[in-house]
Amino acid sequence: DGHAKELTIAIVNNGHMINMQKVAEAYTEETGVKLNWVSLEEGVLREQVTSDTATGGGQYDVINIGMQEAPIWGAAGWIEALEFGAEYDADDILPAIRAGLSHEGTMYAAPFYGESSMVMYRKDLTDAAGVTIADNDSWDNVKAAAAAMHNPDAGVYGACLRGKPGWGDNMAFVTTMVNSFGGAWFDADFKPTINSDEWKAAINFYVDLLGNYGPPGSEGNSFNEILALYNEGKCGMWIDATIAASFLEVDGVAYAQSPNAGNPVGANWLWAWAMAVPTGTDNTDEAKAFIEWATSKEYVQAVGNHPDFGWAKVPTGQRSSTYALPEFQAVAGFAAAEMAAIESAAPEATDLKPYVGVQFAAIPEFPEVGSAVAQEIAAALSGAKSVDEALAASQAAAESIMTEAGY
Amino acid sequence: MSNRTLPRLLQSPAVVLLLIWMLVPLSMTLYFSFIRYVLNNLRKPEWMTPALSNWRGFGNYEFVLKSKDFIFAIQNSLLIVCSILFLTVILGVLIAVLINKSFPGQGIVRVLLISPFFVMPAVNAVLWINMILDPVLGLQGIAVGSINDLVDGLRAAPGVGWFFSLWPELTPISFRATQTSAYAVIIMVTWQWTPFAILIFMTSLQSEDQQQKEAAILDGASTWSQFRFLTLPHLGRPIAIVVMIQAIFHLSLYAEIEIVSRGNGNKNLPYLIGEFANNNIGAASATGIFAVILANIVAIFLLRIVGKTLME
Amino acid sequence: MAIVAQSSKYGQFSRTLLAWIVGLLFFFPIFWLVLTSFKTDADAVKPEFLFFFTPTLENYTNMTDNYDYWRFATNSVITSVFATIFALAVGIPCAYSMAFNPTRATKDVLMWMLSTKMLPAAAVLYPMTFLTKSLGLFDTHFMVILVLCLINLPIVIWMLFTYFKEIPKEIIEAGQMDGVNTWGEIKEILIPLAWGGIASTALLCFIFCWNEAYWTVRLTTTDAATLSKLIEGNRAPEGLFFGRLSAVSAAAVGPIIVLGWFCQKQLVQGLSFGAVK
Amino acid sequence: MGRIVLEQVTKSFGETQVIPPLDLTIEDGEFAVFVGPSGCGKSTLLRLIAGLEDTTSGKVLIDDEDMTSVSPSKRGLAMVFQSYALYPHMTVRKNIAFPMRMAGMSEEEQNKRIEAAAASLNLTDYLDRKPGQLSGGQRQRVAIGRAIVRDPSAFLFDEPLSNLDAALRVGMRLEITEMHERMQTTMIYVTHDQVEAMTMANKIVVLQAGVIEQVGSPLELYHKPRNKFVAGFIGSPKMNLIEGAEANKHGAETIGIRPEHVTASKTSGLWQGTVGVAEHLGSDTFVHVHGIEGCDPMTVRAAGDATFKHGEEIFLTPDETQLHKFDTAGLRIE
Amino acid sequence: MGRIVLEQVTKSFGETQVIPPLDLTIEDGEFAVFVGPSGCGKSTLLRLIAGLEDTTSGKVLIDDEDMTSVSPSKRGLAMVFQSYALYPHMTVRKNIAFPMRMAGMSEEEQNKRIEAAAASLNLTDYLDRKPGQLSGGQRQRVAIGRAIVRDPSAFLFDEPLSNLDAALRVGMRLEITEMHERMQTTMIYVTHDQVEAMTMANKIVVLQAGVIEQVGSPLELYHKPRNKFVAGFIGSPKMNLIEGAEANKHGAETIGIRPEHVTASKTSGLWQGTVGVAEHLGSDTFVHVHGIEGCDPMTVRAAGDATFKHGEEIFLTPDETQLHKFDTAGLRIE
Ligand SMILES: Nc1ncnc2c1ncn2[C@@H]1O[C@H](COP(=O)(O)OP(=O)(O)OP(=O)(O)O)[C@@H](O)[C@H]1O
Ligand SMILES: Nc1ncnc2c1ncn2[C@@H]1O[C@H](COP(=O)(O)OP(=O)(O)OP(=O)(O)O)[C@@H](O)[C@H]1O
Ligand SMILES: [Mg+2]
Ligand SMILES: [Mg+2]
Repeated sequence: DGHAKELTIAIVNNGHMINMQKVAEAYTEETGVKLNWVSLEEGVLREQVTSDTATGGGQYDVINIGMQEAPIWGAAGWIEALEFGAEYDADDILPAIRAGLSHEGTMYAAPFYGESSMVMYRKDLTDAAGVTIADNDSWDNVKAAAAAMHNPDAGVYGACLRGKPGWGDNMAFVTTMVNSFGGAWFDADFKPTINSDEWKAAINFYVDLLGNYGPPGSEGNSFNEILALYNEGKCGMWIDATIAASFLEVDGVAYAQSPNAGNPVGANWLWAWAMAVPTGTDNTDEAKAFIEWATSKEYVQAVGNHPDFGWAKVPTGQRSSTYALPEFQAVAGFAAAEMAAIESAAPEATDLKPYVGVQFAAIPEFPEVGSAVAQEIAAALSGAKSVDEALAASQAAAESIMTEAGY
Repeated sequence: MSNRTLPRLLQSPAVVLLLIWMLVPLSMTLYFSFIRYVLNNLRKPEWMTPALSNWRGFGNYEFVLKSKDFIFAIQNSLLIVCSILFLTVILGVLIAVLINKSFPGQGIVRVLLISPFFVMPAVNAVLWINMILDPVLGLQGIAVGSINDLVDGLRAAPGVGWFFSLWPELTPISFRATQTSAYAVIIMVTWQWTPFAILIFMTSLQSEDQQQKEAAILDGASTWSQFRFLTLPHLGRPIAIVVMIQAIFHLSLYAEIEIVSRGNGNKNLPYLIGEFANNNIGAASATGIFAVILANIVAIFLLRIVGKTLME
Repeated sequence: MAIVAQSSKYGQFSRTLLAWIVGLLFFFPIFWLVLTSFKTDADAVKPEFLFFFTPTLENYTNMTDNYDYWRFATNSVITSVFATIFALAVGIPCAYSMAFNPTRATKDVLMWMLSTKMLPAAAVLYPMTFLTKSLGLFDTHFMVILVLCLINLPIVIWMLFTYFKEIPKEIIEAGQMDGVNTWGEIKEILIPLAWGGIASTALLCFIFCWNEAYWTVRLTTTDAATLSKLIEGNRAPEGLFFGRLSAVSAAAVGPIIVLGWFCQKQLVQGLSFGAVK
Repeated sequence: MGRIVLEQVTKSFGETQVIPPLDLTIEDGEFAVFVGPSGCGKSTLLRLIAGLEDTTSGKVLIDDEDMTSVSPSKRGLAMVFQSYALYPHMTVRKNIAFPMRMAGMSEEEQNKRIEAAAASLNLTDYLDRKPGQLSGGQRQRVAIGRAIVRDPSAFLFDEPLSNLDAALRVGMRLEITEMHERMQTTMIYVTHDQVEAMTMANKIVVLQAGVIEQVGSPLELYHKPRNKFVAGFIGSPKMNLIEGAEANKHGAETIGIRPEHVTASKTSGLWQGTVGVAEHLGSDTFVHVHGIEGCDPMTVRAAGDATFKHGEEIFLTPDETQLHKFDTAGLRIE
Repeated sequence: MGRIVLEQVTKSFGETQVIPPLDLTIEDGEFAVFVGPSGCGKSTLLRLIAGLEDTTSGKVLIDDEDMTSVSPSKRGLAMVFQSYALYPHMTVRKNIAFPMRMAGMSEEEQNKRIEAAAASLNLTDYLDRKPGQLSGGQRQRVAIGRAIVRDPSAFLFDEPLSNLDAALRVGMRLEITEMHERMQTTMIYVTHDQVEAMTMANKIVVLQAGVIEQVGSPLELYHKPRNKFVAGFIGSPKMNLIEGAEANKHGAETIGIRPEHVTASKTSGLWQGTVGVAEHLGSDTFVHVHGIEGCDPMTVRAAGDATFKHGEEIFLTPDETQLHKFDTAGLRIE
């Protein structure tokens, strides 16, 4: 009948997406569209999707991309603008998320799930140590709390934070921290400002905090590793993606909005894994139809009602309607904190930072700059370099990359 | 002449295939290395399609040469390749000699020893860095933790407690740190490739001339002298082959470097190319050309050492 | 022999012991991997469950539920088998030609072939992607087979060459005197004679194909994706992951390790690369 | 049929010319033996005839047909290699059948010939063994079997017996000789064994550095060596060559006398010397005599029970009729 | 010094006894040659003496000292292997120096001995080559050089010349003989070559299946073989053994006569037969005669210029004084 019977979908290998494979069996049944899933580790996915898209596409009909790519790729014409019918209720999508996935007001990728960051700490340990962590607490307070909980002999480390090099790994956290210290990646002329005093203060603080009160080998830890540590009861606090909350299995977890040194940009990041349609595909309509389904309210219902999953496993951070669902609220103690965190994030370009994005800059050169700096920060964390040296090297590398890119 | 034409022509399919396989992508790489070519650029969209109008001369090469990790990548690449070669050859020789003479269970030990060679590089890296070397959750962390606990317990013990209180607390080593990530890669690749060396040395040892050994015994040579003066020289050629093959494979390590530390403290040219290839294909291509040059230097160097013996 | 008899019982015992220790040490990581694959993710990192735990197949069922393991495995088998066959089909005539009808350039050609293996794959990723896409070969078995065949061809040719060199030239010449043509020489004499060497070459080539992870990941999406790609997708899954990861890894390397064990003797010869002389 | 003619054949390996221009005719049915020092080009010559090496220049004619650039498989010759070059993966039967199979002969005919060959070579019991399970002599016979089933126009043998032990050699030597008598096919045989050359050949070709020094029947070469090289090369122990005054007496630069043509005595004789080493073989005694002018030591054959002792005086008398004379160029003077 | 005594030595490999109890004494300074068919235990015996194999029972005495369980390196013997067993990666100089280096001898002394050995073995020009660049004969000499620098109490040679070509063998044979005369060190030499055994030995030990068949000087063995086995084994071509009526005439089960002790004539003689193959070596002619009762063919040595033709009648007369008689057990009857 001339309609595509197959869609190839590239997804990141995260729980929600893996679950989608099962949930979507119903979609296949309903529409007759067969779905081929390619699930890949984040870095590999990015590389694959980039090379596919940049070389004219055609391999994938639907791709998972993040907030960093969506606006740029939309601008470059690599992915299709997404406009869905009224039933889709685009206004239900959290505004910050929607803004982050748009270029000049047009949405290019639909959020599958979104996240911000927050503090997840062990109330039992803070209580025992006689400290508290408040919403948007000061960094000094956070450090004091970490110090109080830190007890390596008992296998408990005060603070678990990302340290593994990567613009989406340690730099995601470090950038929010720099933001809260008043720093930014670039100035209004897109000149890197990594050697600024704000950066220095933030990185010194980060190295000090994680170096003294973090687990050994922090320079290798990112979301997964810390999640494992946390669930082993080895972490006093963890500042990371809000999505982590749904995986936590230890008792006594409490949530707080991210610490802030008093900067208006805020200390929360904003991220969404979204779905987009590359312009190279031959099955644009079917792909869009699939995305419309997968990012819809019904999808949330489908997961919640699915016998294998249930309400604890619905994707969050994309729509305000999800948070309004009583079934969801019943199982998600973190819902309020998560929503607050997402809403307080501000991805738009402002005077303080000329680029779109909180913990990244939505420009094509950012991954390269971000990776280079990430390695330097990791080196500083391992003590291979002083913070000043690391930042100087970062600045030099960033300048060279930006100049090379024509800025 | 006449009779030899057809037999000689038989090598042409392979030669032609490899020529195409090498030349076509390589010439494209060469072309890209001389133009501005990026995957995405908001300010200069014209750079996004490879075209002669973006000709840049040696600009990409200059950029790569000046970039912060280029020299480091070359040095580090040589460091890890040489360390792995050194370790695999030493371990390979020792273990091959150890298991050469028959002993109960020789077959099983041999099977155990060669198994690592079949493991995929990515699995190897993931296995080692996460499950074995991780300072907290891996075996290293668990072992260090248990020893510390044990020593702790003993400190309190009456009588011998003072002795254990002299013991320092062990701290686990992070193998993903800038200073150590190269060692992690060296360890895991050595683990994987030592079996290869063992296998080659073992076959070679079996062909060792028994009469030479007997002659040496009559000449009064000790076991060590026999090893030093007969076995080691006998292994010269297999060592050359091990060095050569491994150099070929290890110059292009990728998965291990990626998985261990994402290039932090540990890089080689292929990895650097991968980093550039995120966006800047021109620079990646220029690095590629450098890598080809380096590979050929190493190849010529290796051939000087081992080429002669290989053709006999 | 006298020399053995003179080495003491004690020496023999300690040598045996040492050999076993070394063997077990080398095998331990693999044992650990397999052991962990039978633990739940949570148990996998708990010191108290190092060796004693309740084994579970959960990780394996999870894997087969969420990923089409058998498709990946089938693709691995298909691509590795055919790549090996093609490599031999091209390599045998080439090695024959070099071994028995050498020219002055033979040595250089052989070394040039080996040097193509040193070309970093990353350097030609984009050219290769362009080419395969424009030829419409992306994510096809054919392309994967072709690439696997080509990257292993130099090693295959070299190994075969060292084998063929060991065959006395006179036997080939006797064949010529007996009236065989070139094809007959290869088919009737060379292949049966060098069968052991060809088999071990094939085996090694197969292993390298099976374990190849750069091109098989980057030139495929679904249709031709091999186990390497399954590993790539799972090497850092979200969450606590040692158990799951181990299961996927064990499932990917298991077949080849078992194959390796069975063909151990054969492989030993193959790996010698003519080093035995 | 099997007349082989080499016309101005040369062969160079790279820069070095191993065979300078050479002419040679081997008649149909002849048993020609090539002898010469190691490295003189015997094998090369054989391989040129077989076509396993290409000539650098010149022509190879077989039965008057120019075969110079015909491939070995088309020349209709059979070769038996020093190392036998049996196909180790085939049984004896298959080894022998191989050339017939390649020629597309019918199964029936193949079997008939195999049986015949096996019978004549005493191989019937071994037809289903592989070469690895045979003794050297049996392998040798298989190699010959493989050659004879084809009815080649000529056989080429490259030192076929040199790998065998003494007893077997004698047996095989006789067998090959008998085979030649029976089949009357041209045979070219390379050896460095005196006895083989003398006993088997119709025609011996003596080579040195690629050059033919002499061609002739064994006894011709023994009795009338064309030059000093041939004189020294044919016969064992070597001919004694005497220079100086003694030679000049006979109007020659050098004279030669074979050990078996000198009579030794303790009492009187033409030449006088002292006994060096005396090698007692039982059947004969070879006495190495020192102190004879122009030839030191001179080797002499005495009876097995001769009792010459080291250091004794000894008198030697040559058989004048068996004296060989050579001029300054080393050529024979009649 | 170097008197070697084997007392009731036996050797078994697993179940099979290769050497049944065996006694043997080799006096100091003797040149003893072991001969026997392949597989009879010659090498094993040599290796037992060297200590490379352990005896299963019995004693090995060297200079009256019990060395049975002393390690090979302490026995003070030097061995030259058939394959030379040179160290391929060392130069000739280093090869020769190796045993001295192992003994911790001073550099100076080493060099002195190397120079001396090289001079006496004509190796001075090759000291800096590696074995791979030497000819067979040169390698052989290096192996000997490596042995002599140690001043061993005895030399053991295991078929050292069997890899060499005929001309070289003759030369090396003489060199080793001369070396023995000069050094007067005990030498034990294994060979399967008749000529070597006869010409080099003071004492030949004939072995069969691990049993000593006879020990004696070469001529003793030639003239008075203790049994049929030795009679057939010593001498080339083999002794003709005649059974039946002719033997009974002489009061023996078997009589033996060597080819060189039979006179052939065209006209008259004791025995009559027909000529089979006549092998013309120039110096001699070996005639194979058929039709003699009790011995077919009988081999006879005639003069080099003898003209016996295939199928002719021939008359043979044995030299009665050289007749050997053997009883039913195959033992010699005096
Ligand atoms: N393929 C080759 N390349 C270069 N030189 C060669 C080659 N084959 C033979 N020669 C040289 O040609 C000469 C003749 O060699 P050939 O093998 O014919 O000698 P030969 O008379 O058979 O000696 P031998 O009795 O030792 O077998 C030798 O000097 C040899 O080194
Ligand atoms: N290591 C061994 N294990 C078992 N049997 C052996 C071993 N070495 C030798 N033999 C057997 O012992 C017997 C004597 O062997 P040896 O090597 O001494 O013979 P040889 O007289 O030297 O023969 P050749 O003249 O062939 O060298 C042979 O039957 C041989 O098979
Ligand atoms: Mg030859
Ligand atoms: Mg022997």
